[in-house]
Amino acid sequence: MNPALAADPSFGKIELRIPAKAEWVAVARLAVAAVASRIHFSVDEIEDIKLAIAEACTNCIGHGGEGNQIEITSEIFSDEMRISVRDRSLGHKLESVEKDTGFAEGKRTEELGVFLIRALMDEVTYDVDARAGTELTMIKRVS
Amino acid sequence: MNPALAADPSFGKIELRIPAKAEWVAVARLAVAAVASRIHFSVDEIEDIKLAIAEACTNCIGHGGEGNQIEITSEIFSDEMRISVRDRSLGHKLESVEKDTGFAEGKRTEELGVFLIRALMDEVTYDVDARAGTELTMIKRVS
Amino acid sequence: MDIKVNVRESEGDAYVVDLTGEIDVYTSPKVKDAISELIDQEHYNLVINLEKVRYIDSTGLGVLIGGLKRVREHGGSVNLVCTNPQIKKIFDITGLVKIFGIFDDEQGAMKALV
Amino acid sequence: MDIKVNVRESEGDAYVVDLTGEIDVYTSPKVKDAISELIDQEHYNLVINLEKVRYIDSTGLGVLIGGLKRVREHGGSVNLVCTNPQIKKIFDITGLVKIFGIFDDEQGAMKALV
Ligand SMILES: Nc1ncnc2c1ncn2[C@@H]1O[C@H](COP(=O)(O)OP(=O)(O)O)[C@@H](O)[C@H]1O
Ligand SMILES: Nc1ncnc2c1ncn2[C@@H]1O[C@H](COP(=O)(O)OP(=O)(O)O)[C@@H](O)[C@H]1O
Repeated sequence: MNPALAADPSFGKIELRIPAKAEWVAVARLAVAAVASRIHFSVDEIEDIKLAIAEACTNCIGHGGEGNQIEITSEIFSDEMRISVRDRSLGHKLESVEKDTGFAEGKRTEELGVFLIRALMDEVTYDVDARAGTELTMIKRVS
Repeated sequence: MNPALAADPSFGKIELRIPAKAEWVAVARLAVAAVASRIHFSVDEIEDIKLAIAEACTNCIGHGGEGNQIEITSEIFSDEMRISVRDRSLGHKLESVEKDTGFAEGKRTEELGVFLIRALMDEVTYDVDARAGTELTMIKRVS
Repeated sequence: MDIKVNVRESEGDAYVVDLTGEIDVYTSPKVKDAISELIDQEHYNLVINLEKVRYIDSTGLGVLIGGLKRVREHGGSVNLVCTNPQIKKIFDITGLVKIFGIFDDEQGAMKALV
Repeated sequence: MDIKVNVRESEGDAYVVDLTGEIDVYTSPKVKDAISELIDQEHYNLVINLEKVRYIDSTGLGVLIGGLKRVREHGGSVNLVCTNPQIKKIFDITGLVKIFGIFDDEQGAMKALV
Protein backbone atom coordinates (compact mmCIF):
# COMPACT_ATOMS: atom_id res chain seq x y z
CA MET A 1 0.00 0.00 0.00
CA ASN A 2 1.06 3.54 -0.69
CA PRO A 3 2.45 4.79 2.64
CA ALA A 4 1.05 8.26 1.97
CA LEU A 5 -2.43 6.72 1.99
CA ALA A 6 -1.82 4.76 5.17
CA ALA A 7 -0.49 7.78 7.02
CA ASP A 8 -3.53 9.94 6.33
CA PRO A 9 -6.90 8.58 7.43
CA SER A 10 -8.91 11.25 5.57
CA PHE A 11 -6.93 10.84 2.43
CA GLY A 12 -9.24 12.38 -0.11
CA LYS A 13 -12.43 11.97 -2.02
CA ILE A 14 -13.07 11.15 -5.64
CA GLU A 15 -16.42 12.26 -6.96
CA LEU A 16 -18.07 11.18 -10.19
CA ARG A 17 -21.35 12.31 -11.66
CA ILE A 18 -22.98 10.43 -14.56
CA PRO A 19 -26.42 10.60 -16.17
CA ALA A 20 -28.67 7.85 -14.79
CA LYS A 21 -28.52 5.91 -18.05
CA ALA A 22 -27.41 2.38 -18.81
CA GLU A 23 -24.54 3.38 -21.09
CA TRP A 24 -22.68 5.23 -18.32
CA VAL A 25 -22.66 2.53 -15.66
CA ALA A 26 -19.47 1.04 -17.14
CA VAL A 27 -17.71 4.39 -16.61
CA ALA A 28 -18.64 4.31 -12.91
CA ARG A 29 -17.46 0.73 -12.64
CA LEU A 30 -14.07 1.45 -14.20
CA ALA A 31 -13.49 4.70 -12.34
CA VAL A 32 -14.30 3.16 -8.96
CA ALA A 33 -12.10 0.15 -9.76
CA ALA A 34 -9.25 2.54 -10.56
CA VAL A 35 -9.74 4.24 -7.20
CA ALA A 36 -9.90 0.88 -5.40
CA SER A 37 -6.65 -0.25 -6.95
CA ARG A 38 -4.88 2.52 -5.01
CA ILE A 39 -5.11 0.47 -1.79
CA HIS A 40 -4.27 -3.17 -1.30
CA PHE A 41 -7.45 -4.85 -2.39
CA SER A 42 -7.08 -8.21 -4.11
CA VAL A 43 -8.20 -8.57 -7.73
CA ASP A 44 -11.29 -10.42 -6.47
CA GLU A 45 -12.16 -7.67 -4.02
CA ILE A 46 -11.90 -5.08 -6.77
CA GLU A 47 -14.29 -7.19 -8.86
CA ASP A 48 -16.69 -7.28 -5.90
CA ILE A 49 -16.56 -3.50 -5.62
CA LYS A 50 -17.12 -3.08 -9.37
CA LEU A 51 -20.21 -5.25 -9.28
CA ALA A 52 -21.63 -3.60 -6.15
CA ILE A 53 -21.21 -0.12 -7.64
CA ALA A 54 -22.73 -1.19 -10.92
CA GLU A 55 -25.74 -2.67 -9.11
CA ALA A 56 -26.19 0.51 -7.10
CA CYS A 57 -26.10 2.57 -10.32
CA THR A 58 -28.41 0.16 -12.14
CA ASN A 59 -30.95 0.65 -9.34
CA CYS A 60 -31.03 4.38 -10.10
CA ILE A 61 -31.84 3.85 -13.76
CA GLY A 62 -35.48 4.06 -14.65
CA HIS A 63 -36.28 5.88 -11.42
CA GLY A 64 -35.96 9.57 -10.68
CA GLY A 65 -37.28 10.74 -14.03
CA GLU A 66 -35.67 12.38 -17.09
CA GLY A 67 -32.37 14.04 -16.32
CA ASN A 68 -31.74 12.03 -13.17
CA GLN A 69 -28.05 11.89 -12.34
CA ILE A 70 -26.00 9.53 -10.24
CA GLU A 71 -23.36 10.93 -7.90
CA ILE A 72 -20.72 8.50 -6.74
CA THR A 73 -18.32 9.47 -3.98
CA SER A 74 -15.37 7.20 -3.23
CA GLU A 75 -13.23 7.71 -0.18
CA ILE A 76 -10.07 5.76 0.52
CA PHE A 77 -8.75 4.95 3.97
CA SER A 78 -5.76 2.86 4.93
CA ASP A 79 -7.70 -0.39 5.04
CA GLU A 80 -11.14 0.31 3.63
CA MET A 81 -13.01 2.09 0.91
CA ARG A 82 -16.28 3.91 1.41
CA ILE A 83 -18.50 4.53 -1.59
CA SER A 84 -21.78 6.36 -1.68
CA VAL A 85 -24.19 6.39 -4.59
CA ARG A 86 -26.80 9.15 -4.61
CA ASP A 87 -29.62 9.96 -6.97
CA ARG A 88 -32.88 11.85 -6.70
CA SER A 89 -35.13 8.82 -6.97
CA LEU A 90 -36.81 7.25 -3.98
CA GLY A 91 -36.47 3.90 -2.35
CA HIS A 92 -35.50 1.21 -4.87
CA LYS A 93 -37.11 -1.46 -2.65
CA LEU A 94 -33.83 -1.61 -0.74
CA GLU A 95 -35.42 -2.99 2.38
CA SER A 96 -36.93 -6.01 0.74
CA VAL A 97 -33.79 -8.11 0.53
CA GLU A 98 -31.91 -9.60 3.44
CA LYS A 99 -28.26 -10.51 3.21
CA ASP A 100 -28.19 -14.01 4.59
CA THR A 101 -31.37 -15.63 3.39
CA GLY A 102 -30.00 -16.73 0.05
CA PHE A 103 -31.78 -15.81 -3.12
CA ALA A 104 -35.26 -17.22 -3.48
CA GLU A 105 -36.67 -17.99 -6.89
CA GLY A 106 -39.29 -15.56 -8.08
CA LYS A 107 -37.40 -12.43 -7.00
CA ARG A 108 -37.03 -9.74 -9.57
CA THR A 109 -33.77 -8.55 -11.08
CA GLU A 110 -33.64 -5.39 -8.99
CA GLU A 111 -33.84 -7.39 -5.79
CA LEU A 112 -31.10 -9.63 -7.10
CA GLY A 113 -28.97 -6.49 -7.50
CA VAL A 114 -29.55 -5.38 -3.92
CA PHE A 115 -28.88 -8.90 -2.71
CA LEU A 116 -25.50 -8.84 -4.49
CA ILE A 117 -24.56 -5.48 -2.96
CA ARG A 118 -25.24 -6.82 0.52
CA ALA A 119 -23.38 -10.04 -0.18
CA LEU A 120 -20.28 -8.42 -1.70
CA MET A 121 -19.74 -5.42 0.57
CA ASP A 122 -18.94 -5.40 4.30
CA GLU A 123 -21.38 -2.69 5.33
CA VAL A 124 -24.36 -1.29 3.46
CA THR A 125 -26.59 1.52 4.68
CA TYR A 126 -29.12 3.63 2.85
CA ASP A 127 -30.87 6.83 3.45
CA VAL A 128 -34.05 7.82 1.68
CA ASP A 129 -35.09 11.44 1.86
CA ALA A 130 -38.29 12.53 0.20
CA ARG A 131 -36.67 15.71 -1.10
CA ALA A 132 -33.07 14.70 -1.73
CA GLY A 133 -33.53 11.18 -3.06
CA THR A 134 -31.70 8.00 -2.11
CA GLU A 135 -28.14 7.58 -0.86
CA LEU A 136 -26.66 4.12 -0.61
CA THR A 137 -23.37 3.91 1.30
CA MET A 138 -21.15 0.86 1.06
CA ILE A 139 -17.93 -0.06 2.82
CA LYS A 140 -15.46 -2.65 1.64
CA ARG A 141 -12.56 -3.59 3.90
CA VAL A 142 -9.19 -4.87 2.76
CA SER A 143 -9.11 -8.52 3.80
CA MET B 1 -21.66 4.32 -32.62
CA ASN B 2 -24.57 4.10 -30.25
CA PRO B 3 -27.48 5.57 -32.23
CA ALA B 4 -28.90 7.10 -29.04
CA LEU B 5 -25.74 9.20 -28.83
CA ALA B 6 -25.84 10.22 -32.45
CA ALA B 7 -29.47 11.29 -32.24
CA ASP B 8 -28.93 13.59 -29.30
CA PRO B 9 -26.34 16.33 -29.73
CA SER B 10 -26.34 17.33 -26.04
CA PHE B 11 -26.14 13.80 -24.86
CA GLY B 12 -24.91 14.26 -21.35
CA LYS B 13 -22.02 15.20 -19.17
CA ILE B 14 -19.74 13.12 -17.01
CA GLU B 15 -18.05 14.99 -14.19
CA LEU B 16 -15.14 13.79 -12.13
CA ARG B 17 -13.44 15.49 -9.21
CA ILE B 18 -10.08 14.27 -7.87
CA PRO B 19 -7.56 15.73 -5.42
CA ALA B 20 -4.72 17.43 -7.33
CA LYS B 21 -2.26 14.69 -6.41
CA ALA B 22 -0.15 12.41 -8.55
CA GLU B 23 -1.78 9.17 -7.41
CA TRP B 24 -5.20 10.15 -8.76
CA VAL B 25 -4.24 11.10 -12.30
CA ALA B 26 -4.57 7.46 -13.39
CA VAL B 27 -8.20 7.50 -12.25
CA ALA B 28 -8.91 10.50 -14.47
CA ARG B 29 -7.16 8.82 -17.39
CA LEU B 30 -9.14 5.61 -17.06
CA ALA B 31 -12.49 7.31 -16.45
CA VAL B 32 -12.11 9.61 -19.44
CA ALA B 33 -11.00 6.68 -21.62
CA ALA B 34 -14.13 4.81 -20.55
CA VAL B 35 -16.26 7.79 -21.57
CA ALA B 36 -14.39 8.11 -24.89
CA SER B 37 -15.01 4.47 -25.72
CA ARG B 38 -18.72 5.24 -25.89
CA ILE B 39 -18.29 6.89 -29.32
CA HIS B 40 -16.38 5.58 -32.28
CA PHE B 41 -12.85 6.68 -31.49
CA SER B 42 -10.07 4.37 -32.62
CA VAL B 43 -7.85 2.75 -30.01
CA ASP B 44 -5.12 5.26 -30.93
CA GLU B 45 -7.45 8.21 -30.52
CA ILE B 46 -8.46 6.98 -27.07
CA GLU B 47 -4.77 6.75 -26.16
CA ASP B 48 -4.31 10.34 -27.38
CA ILE B 49 -7.19 11.48 -25.18
CA LYS B 50 -5.82 9.61 -22.16
CA LEU B 51 -2.44 11.25 -22.51
CA ALA B 52 -3.87 14.74 -23.07
CA ILE B 53 -6.09 14.46 -19.97
CA ALA B 54 -3.23 13.15 -17.88
CA GLU B 55 -1.01 16.03 -18.99
CA ALA B 56 -3.72 18.53 -18.15
CA CYS B 57 -4.10 17.01 -14.67
CA THR B 58 -0.34 16.80 -14.15
CA ASN B 59 -0.17 20.53 -14.83
CA CYS B 60 -2.50 21.16 -11.90
CA ILE B 61 -0.33 19.23 -9.46
CA GLY B 62 2.02 21.33 -7.39
CA HIS B 63 0.04 24.47 -8.16
CA GLY B 64 -3.05 25.76 -6.38
CA GLY B 65 -1.88 24.87 -2.88
CA GLU B 66 -2.94 22.22 -0.37
CA GLY B 67 -6.39 20.84 -1.01
CA ASN B 68 -6.44 21.87 -4.67
CA GLN B 69 -8.86 19.72 -6.63
CA ILE B 70 -9.16 18.94 -10.31
CA GLU B 71 -12.57 18.94 -11.94
CA ILE B 72 -12.85 17.13 -15.23
CA THR B 73 -15.98 17.46 -17.33
CA SER B 74 -16.39 15.20 -20.36
CA GLU B 75 -19.14 15.76 -22.86
CA ILE B 76 -19.89 13.41 -25.70
CA PHE B 77 -21.34 14.45 -29.04
CA SER B 78 -22.01 12.34 -32.09
CA ASP B 79 -18.54 12.88 -33.57
CA GLU B 80 -16.48 14.63 -30.95
CA MET B 81 -15.65 14.71 -27.28
CA ARG B 82 -15.16 17.89 -25.28
CA ILE B 83 -13.18 17.72 -22.07
CA SER B 84 -12.49 20.53 -19.66
CA VAL B 85 -10.02 20.39 -16.81
CA ARG B 86 -10.42 23.01 -14.09
CA ASP B 87 -8.47 23.74 -10.94
CA ARG B 88 -7.96 26.75 -8.75
CA SER B 89 -4.34 27.34 -9.71
CA LEU B 90 -3.29 30.03 -12.14
CA GLY B 91 -1.68 29.90 -15.51
CA HIS B 92 0.53 26.85 -15.89
CA LYS B 93 2.59 28.67 -18.54
CA LEU B 94 0.07 27.52 -21.12
CA GLU B 95 0.91 30.26 -23.56
CA SER B 96 4.56 29.45 -23.86
CA VAL B 97 4.26 26.48 -26.18
CA GLU B 98 3.19 26.57 -29.80
CA LYS B 99 1.73 23.57 -31.55
CA ASP B 100 3.69 23.43 -34.74
CA THR B 101 7.21 24.41 -33.82
CA GLY B 102 8.30 20.95 -32.70
CA PHE B 103 9.85 20.47 -29.35
CA ALA B 104 13.08 22.31 -28.78
CA GLU B 105 15.68 20.94 -26.43
CA GLY B 106 15.93 22.72 -23.11
CA LYS B 107 12.21 22.96 -22.50
CA ARG B 108 10.98 21.77 -19.18
CA THR B 109 8.71 18.82 -18.52
CA GLU B 110 5.63 20.97 -17.98
CA GLU B 111 6.04 22.59 -21.37
CA LEU B 112 6.46 19.15 -22.89
CA GLY B 113 3.08 18.27 -21.38
CA VAL B 114 1.37 21.31 -22.88
CA PHE B 115 3.04 20.61 -26.20
CA LEU B 116 1.60 17.08 -26.16
CA ILE B 117 -1.91 18.33 -25.38
CA ARG B 118 -1.78 20.67 -28.37
CA ALA B 119 -0.35 18.00 -30.63
CA LEU B 120 -2.84 15.27 -29.67
CA MET B 121 -6.11 17.19 -29.48
CA ASP B 122 -7.94 19.01 -32.26
CA GLU B 123 -8.79 22.18 -30.35
CA VAL B 124 -7.32 23.51 -27.14
CA THR B 125 -8.43 26.67 -25.37
CA TYR B 126 -7.76 27.90 -21.88
CA ASP B 127 -9.21 30.43 -19.60
CA VAL B 128 -7.37 31.84 -16.62
CA ASP B 129 -9.41 33.72 -14.07
CA ALA B 130 -7.67 35.25 -11.08
CA ARG B 131 -10.46 34.14 -8.74
CA ALA B 132 -11.68 30.89 -10.25
CA GLY B 133 -8.40 29.38 -11.43
CA THR B 134 -7.56 27.78 -14.76
CA GLU B 135 -9.83 25.94 -17.17
CA LEU B 136 -8.33 24.05 -20.08
CA THR B 137 -10.85 22.88 -22.70
CA MET B 138 -9.92 20.28 -25.28
CA ILE B 139 -11.83 18.86 -28.21
CA LYS B 140 -11.03 15.60 -29.96
CA ARG B 141 -12.93 14.71 -33.13
CA VAL B 142 -13.64 11.22 -34.39
CA SER B 143 -11.46 10.81 -37.47
CA MET C 1 -17.40 -2.53 -22.15
CA ASP C 2 -19.40 -4.27 -24.82
CA ILE C 3 -20.82 -7.65 -25.68
CA LYS C 4 -20.51 -9.85 -28.76
CA VAL C 5 -23.22 -12.43 -29.33
CA ASN C 6 -22.77 -15.37 -31.67
CA VAL C 7 -25.49 -17.99 -32.16
CA ARG C 8 -24.77 -21.37 -33.77
CA GLU C 9 -26.62 -24.63 -34.27
CA SER C 10 -25.15 -27.71 -32.63
CA GLU C 11 -26.12 -31.41 -32.42
CA GLY C 12 -29.64 -32.65 -31.83
CA ASP C 13 -31.53 -29.37 -32.35
CA ALA C 14 -29.50 -27.68 -29.60
CA TYR C 15 -28.19 -24.15 -30.03
CA VAL C 16 -25.10 -22.57 -28.57
CA VAL C 17 -24.94 -18.85 -27.73
CA ASP C 18 -21.33 -17.64 -27.43
CA LEU C 19 -20.97 -14.44 -25.45
CA THR C 20 -17.79 -12.32 -25.38
CA GLY C 21 -17.33 -9.25 -23.22
CA GLU C 22 -19.31 -7.73 -20.39
CA ILE C 23 -22.99 -8.34 -19.64
CA ASP C 24 -24.43 -5.38 -17.79
CA VAL C 25 -27.48 -3.13 -17.76
CA TYR C 26 -26.35 -1.62 -21.08
CA THR C 27 -25.44 -4.76 -22.99
CA SER C 28 -27.87 -7.34 -21.59
CA PRO C 29 -30.78 -6.35 -23.90
CA LYS C 30 -28.63 -7.60 -26.79
CA VAL C 31 -28.24 -10.96 -25.04
CA LYS C 32 -31.94 -11.07 -24.22
CA ASP C 33 -32.84 -10.43 -27.87
CA ALA C 34 -30.63 -13.29 -29.08
CA ILE C 35 -32.08 -15.75 -26.56
CA SER C 36 -35.67 -14.61 -27.17
CA GLU C 37 -35.24 -15.02 -30.91
CA LEU C 38 -34.08 -18.63 -30.48
CA ILE C 39 -37.03 -19.39 -28.19
CA ASP C 40 -39.47 -17.69 -30.59
CA GLN C 41 -38.10 -20.05 -33.26
CA GLU C 42 -38.97 -22.93 -30.92
CA HIS C 43 -35.45 -23.88 -29.93
CA TYR C 44 -35.69 -24.94 -26.31
CA ASN C 45 -32.34 -26.63 -25.69
CA LEU C 46 -29.68 -23.99 -25.23
CA VAL C 47 -26.06 -23.86 -24.17
CA ILE C 48 -24.89 -20.38 -23.21
CA ASN C 49 -21.14 -20.17 -23.30
CA LEU C 50 -19.83 -17.62 -20.78
CA GLU C 51 -16.16 -18.61 -21.08
CA LYS C 52 -15.26 -15.25 -22.64
CA VAL C 53 -17.49 -13.19 -20.39
CA ARG C 54 -15.41 -11.07 -18.01
CA TYR C 55 -18.30 -9.56 -16.10
CA ILE C 56 -21.97 -10.20 -15.42
CA ASP C 57 -24.39 -8.24 -13.26
CA SER C 58 -27.95 -8.81 -12.03
CA THR C 59 -29.50 -7.72 -15.32
CA GLY C 60 -27.42 -10.36 -17.11
CA LEU C 61 -28.44 -12.96 -14.56
CA GLY C 62 -32.07 -11.83 -14.99
CA VAL C 63 -31.83 -12.43 -18.75
CA LEU C 64 -30.48 -15.95 -18.20
CA ILE C 65 -33.17 -16.71 -15.62
CA GLY C 66 -35.88 -15.34 -17.90
CA GLY C 67 -34.61 -17.54 -20.74
CA LEU C 68 -34.53 -20.58 -18.50
CA LYS C 69 -38.12 -20.00 -17.37
CA ARG C 70 -39.35 -19.74 -20.96
CA VAL C 71 -37.60 -22.88 -22.25
CA ARG C 72 -38.73 -24.88 -19.21
CA GLU C 73 -42.35 -24.20 -20.15
CA HIS C 74 -41.57 -26.27 -23.24
CA GLY C 75 -39.60 -28.99 -21.47
CA GLY C 76 -36.26 -27.50 -22.55
CA SER C 77 -33.24 -26.40 -20.58
CA VAL C 78 -30.41 -23.86 -20.47
CA ASN C 79 -26.93 -25.08 -19.57
CA LEU C 80 -24.09 -22.67 -18.96
CA VAL C 81 -20.39 -22.99 -19.69
CA CYS C 82 -18.46 -20.97 -17.13
CA THR C 83 -14.83 -21.10 -16.05
CA ASN C 84 -14.21 -17.59 -14.70
CA PRO C 85 -13.95 -17.93 -10.89
CA GLN C 86 -15.43 -14.48 -10.18
CA ILE C 87 -18.50 -15.26 -12.30
CA LYS C 88 -18.85 -18.72 -10.76
CA LYS C 89 -18.78 -17.00 -7.39
CA ILE C 90 -21.75 -14.83 -8.43
CA PHE C 91 -23.76 -17.92 -9.35
CA ASP C 92 -22.76 -19.44 -6.01
CA ILE C 93 -23.70 -16.60 -3.71
CA THR C 94 -27.01 -15.97 -5.48
CA GLY C 95 -27.92 -19.65 -5.25
CA LEU C 96 -28.36 -19.75 -9.03
CA VAL C 97 -26.01 -22.76 -9.17
CA LYS C 98 -29.01 -24.77 -8.02
CA ILE C 99 -31.16 -23.58 -10.93
CA PHE C 100 -28.70 -23.76 -13.84
CA GLY C 101 -26.51 -26.58 -15.01
CA ILE C 102 -23.03 -25.02 -14.96
CA PHE C 103 -20.18 -26.78 -16.81
CA ASP C 104 -16.47 -26.30 -17.37
CA ASP C 105 -16.65 -26.95 -21.10
CA GLU C 106 -19.11 -27.03 -23.95
CA GLN C 107 -19.02 -30.82 -24.36
CA GLY C 108 -20.18 -31.27 -20.78
CA ALA C 109 -22.94 -28.71 -21.20
CA MET C 110 -24.11 -30.30 -24.49
CA LYS C 111 -24.13 -33.87 -23.12
CA ALA C 112 -26.17 -32.83 -20.10
CA LEU C 113 -28.84 -31.32 -22.39
CA VAL C 114 -29.82 -34.66 -23.91
CA MET D 1 -1.48 1.72 -12.97
CA ASP D 2 1.92 0.96 -11.58
CA ILE D 3 5.51 0.48 -12.70
CA LYS D 4 7.96 -2.34 -12.15
CA VAL D 5 11.65 -1.50 -12.45
CA ASN D 6 14.32 -4.15 -12.90
CA VAL D 7 18.00 -3.27 -13.28
CA ARG D 8 20.55 -5.77 -14.59
CA GLU D 9 24.17 -5.70 -15.70
CA SER D 10 24.89 -6.51 -19.33
CA GLU D 11 28.02 -6.75 -21.48
CA GLY D 12 30.85 -4.21 -21.40
CA ASP D 13 29.84 -2.31 -18.27
CA ALA D 14 26.42 -1.47 -19.77
CA TYR D 15 23.26 -1.69 -17.69
CA VAL D 16 19.75 -2.53 -18.77
CA VAL D 17 16.70 -1.05 -17.03
CA ASP D 18 13.55 -3.09 -17.74
CA LEU D 19 10.34 -1.18 -17.17
CA THR D 20 6.90 -2.80 -17.00
CA GLY D 21 3.65 -0.88 -16.64
CA GLU D 22 2.75 2.79 -16.88
CA ILE D 23 5.13 5.72 -16.46
CA ASP D 24 3.22 8.76 -15.30
CA VAL D 25 3.44 11.57 -12.78
CA TYR D 26 2.86 9.08 -9.96
CA THR D 27 5.25 6.31 -11.01
CA SER D 28 8.06 8.21 -12.74
CA PRO D 29 9.93 9.07 -9.48
CA LYS D 30 10.56 5.33 -9.11
CA VAL D 31 12.09 5.24 -12.59
CA LYS D 32 14.09 8.38 -11.89
CA ASP D 33 15.50 6.84 -8.69
CA ALA D 34 16.65 3.70 -10.50
CA ILE D 35 18.37 5.66 -13.26
CA SER D 36 19.93 8.15 -10.83
CA GLU D 37 21.29 5.33 -8.71
CA LEU D 38 23.03 3.78 -11.73
CA ILE D 39 24.54 7.12 -12.71
CA ASP D 40 25.63 7.81 -9.12
CA GLN D 41 27.45 4.46 -9.31
CA GLU D 42 29.20 5.77 -12.45
CA HIS D 43 27.41 3.61 -14.98
CA TYR D 44 27.00 5.82 -18.02
CA ASN D 45 25.98 3.35 -20.72
CA LEU D 46 22.32 2.50 -20.29
CA VAL D 47 19.69 0.64 -22.25
CA ILE D 48 16.16 1.40 -21.08
CA ASN D 49 13.76 -1.27 -22.24
CA LEU D 50 10.26 0.11 -22.78
CA GLU D 51 8.88 -2.98 -24.53
CA LYS D 52 6.49 -3.68 -21.64
CA VAL D 53 5.55 -0.06 -21.05
CA ARG D 54 1.94 0.58 -22.04
CA TYR D 55 1.91 4.29 -21.32
CA ILE D 56 4.35 7.17 -20.88
CA ASP D 57 3.64 10.83 -20.22
CA SER D 58 5.73 14.00 -20.14
CA THR D 59 7.08 13.30 -16.66
CA GLY D 60 8.33 9.92 -17.87
CA LEU D 61 9.90 11.57 -20.91
CA GLY D 62 11.43 14.17 -18.60
CA VAL D 63 13.06 11.44 -16.53
CA LEU D 64 14.56 9.84 -19.65
CA ILE D 65 15.81 13.20 -20.92
CA GLY D 66 17.26 14.04 -17.51
CA GLY D 67 19.10 10.71 -17.45
CA LEU D 68 20.42 11.22 -20.95
CA LYS D 69 21.74 14.67 -20.05
CA ARG D 70 23.58 13.33 -17.02
CA VAL D 71 25.26 10.38 -18.79
CA ARG D 72 26.27 12.57 -21.72
CA GLU D 73 28.28 14.74 -19.35
CA HIS D 74 30.40 11.61 -18.87
CA GLY D 75 30.51 10.57 -22.50
CA GLY D 76 27.85 7.92 -22.00
CA SER D 77 24.54 7.35 -23.73
CA VAL D 78 20.99 6.12 -23.20
CA ASN D 79 19.44 3.87 -25.83
CA LEU D 80 15.79 2.91 -25.72
CA VAL D 81 14.05 -0.29 -26.76
CA CYS D 82 10.54 0.55 -27.90
CA THR D 83 8.05 -1.39 -30.02
CA ASN D 84 4.68 0.02 -28.89
CA PRO D 85 3.42 2.19 -31.79
CA GLN D 86 1.60 4.66 -29.52
CA ILE D 87 4.75 5.27 -27.49
CA LYS D 88 6.88 5.54 -30.63
CA LYS D 89 4.40 8.15 -31.83
CA ILE D 90 5.01 10.20 -28.67
CA PHE D 91 8.77 10.18 -29.32
CA ASP D 92 8.04 11.17 -32.92
CA ILE D 93 5.76 14.11 -32.31
CA THR D 94 7.94 15.51 -29.52
CA GLY D 95 11.03 15.27 -31.70
CA LEU D 96 12.73 13.13 -29.06
CA VAL D 97 13.51 10.52 -31.73
CA LYS D 98 16.32 12.84 -32.73
CA ILE D 99 17.80 12.83 -29.22
CA PHE D 100 17.50 9.18 -28.24
CA GLY D 101 18.62 6.07 -30.04
CA ILE D 102 15.40 4.05 -30.33
CA PHE D 103 15.61 0.34 -31.23
CA ASP D 104 13.23 -2.53 -31.87
CA ASP D 105 15.13 -4.98 -29.68
CA GLU D 106 17.68 -5.09 -26.91
CA GLN D 107 20.49 -6.47 -29.11
CA GLY D 108 20.24 -3.47 -31.41
CA ALA D 109 20.22 -1.04 -28.48
CA MET D 110 23.24 -2.78 -26.88
CA LYS D 111 25.28 -2.88 -30.07
CA ALA D 112 24.73 0.82 -30.70
CA LEU D 113 26.07 1.67 -27.23
CA VAL D 114 29.57 0.47 -27.98
N1 LIG E 1 -33.51 -14.52 -8.90
C1 LIG E 1 -34.49 -14.81 -9.71
N2 LIG E 1 -35.08 -16.00 -9.60
C2 LIG E 1 -36.06 -16.31 -10.44
N3 LIG E 1 -36.45 -15.53 -11.45
C3 LIG E 1 -35.89 -14.34 -11.58
C4 LIG E 1 -34.88 -13.90 -10.73
N4 LIG E 1 -34.48 -12.66 -11.12
C5 LIG E 1 -35.22 -12.37 -12.18
N5 LIG E 1 -36.07 -13.36 -12.46
C6 LIG E 1 -36.96 -13.47 -13.58
O1 LIG E 1 -36.17 -13.20 -14.72
C7 LIG E 1 -36.99 -12.51 -15.64
C8 LIG E 1 -36.42 -11.19 -15.94
O2 LIG E 1 -36.51 -10.43 -14.74
P1 LIG E 1 -36.74 -8.87 -14.79
O3 LIG E 1 -35.54 -8.28 -15.45
O4 LIG E 1 -37.08 -8.42 -13.42
O5 LIG E 1 -37.94 -8.75 -15.80
P2 LIG E 1 -39.43 -8.33 -15.52
O6 LIG E 1 -39.33 -6.99 -14.84
O7 LIG E 1 -39.95 -8.31 -16.92
O8 LIG E 1 -40.01 -9.41 -14.64
C9 LIG E 1 -38.36 -12.43 -15.05
O9 LIG E 1 -39.08 -13.55 -15.48
C10 LIG E 1 -38.08 -12.48 -13.55
O10 LIG E 1 -39.15 -12.92 -12.80
N1 LIG F 1 11.95 18.39 -23.91
C1 LIG F 1 13.05 18.46 -23.21
N2 LIG F 1 14.18 18.65 -23.85
C2 LIG F 1 15.30 18.68 -23.13
N3 LIG F 1 15.37 18.55 -21.80
C3 LIG F 1 14.22 18.38 -21.16
C4 LIG F 1 13.00 18.35 -21.80
N4 LIG F 1 12.02 18.16 -20.87
C5 LIG F 1 12.64 18.09 -19.70
N5 LIG F 1 13.94 18.21 -19.87
C6 LIG F 1 14.97 18.10 -18.89
O1 LIG F 1 14.73 16.90 -18.19
C7 LIG F 1 15.07 17.07 -16.83
C8 LIG F 1 13.88 16.88 -15.98
O2 LIG F 1 12.99 17.91 -16.28
P1 LIG F 1 12.03 18.50 -15.19
O3 LIG F 1 11.13 17.40 -14.77
O4 LIG F 1 11.42 19.74 -15.68
O5 LIG F 1 13.03 18.74 -13.99
P2 LIG F 1 13.55 20.09 -13.40
O6 LIG F 1 12.32 20.84 -13.00
O7 LIG F 1 14.37 19.56 -12.27
O8 LIG F 1 14.35 20.78 -14.48
C9 LIG F 1 15.64 18.47 -16.70
O9 LIG F 1 17.03 18.39 -16.90
C10 LIG F 1 14.95 19.19 -17.86
O10 LIG F 1 15.66 20.34 -18.28
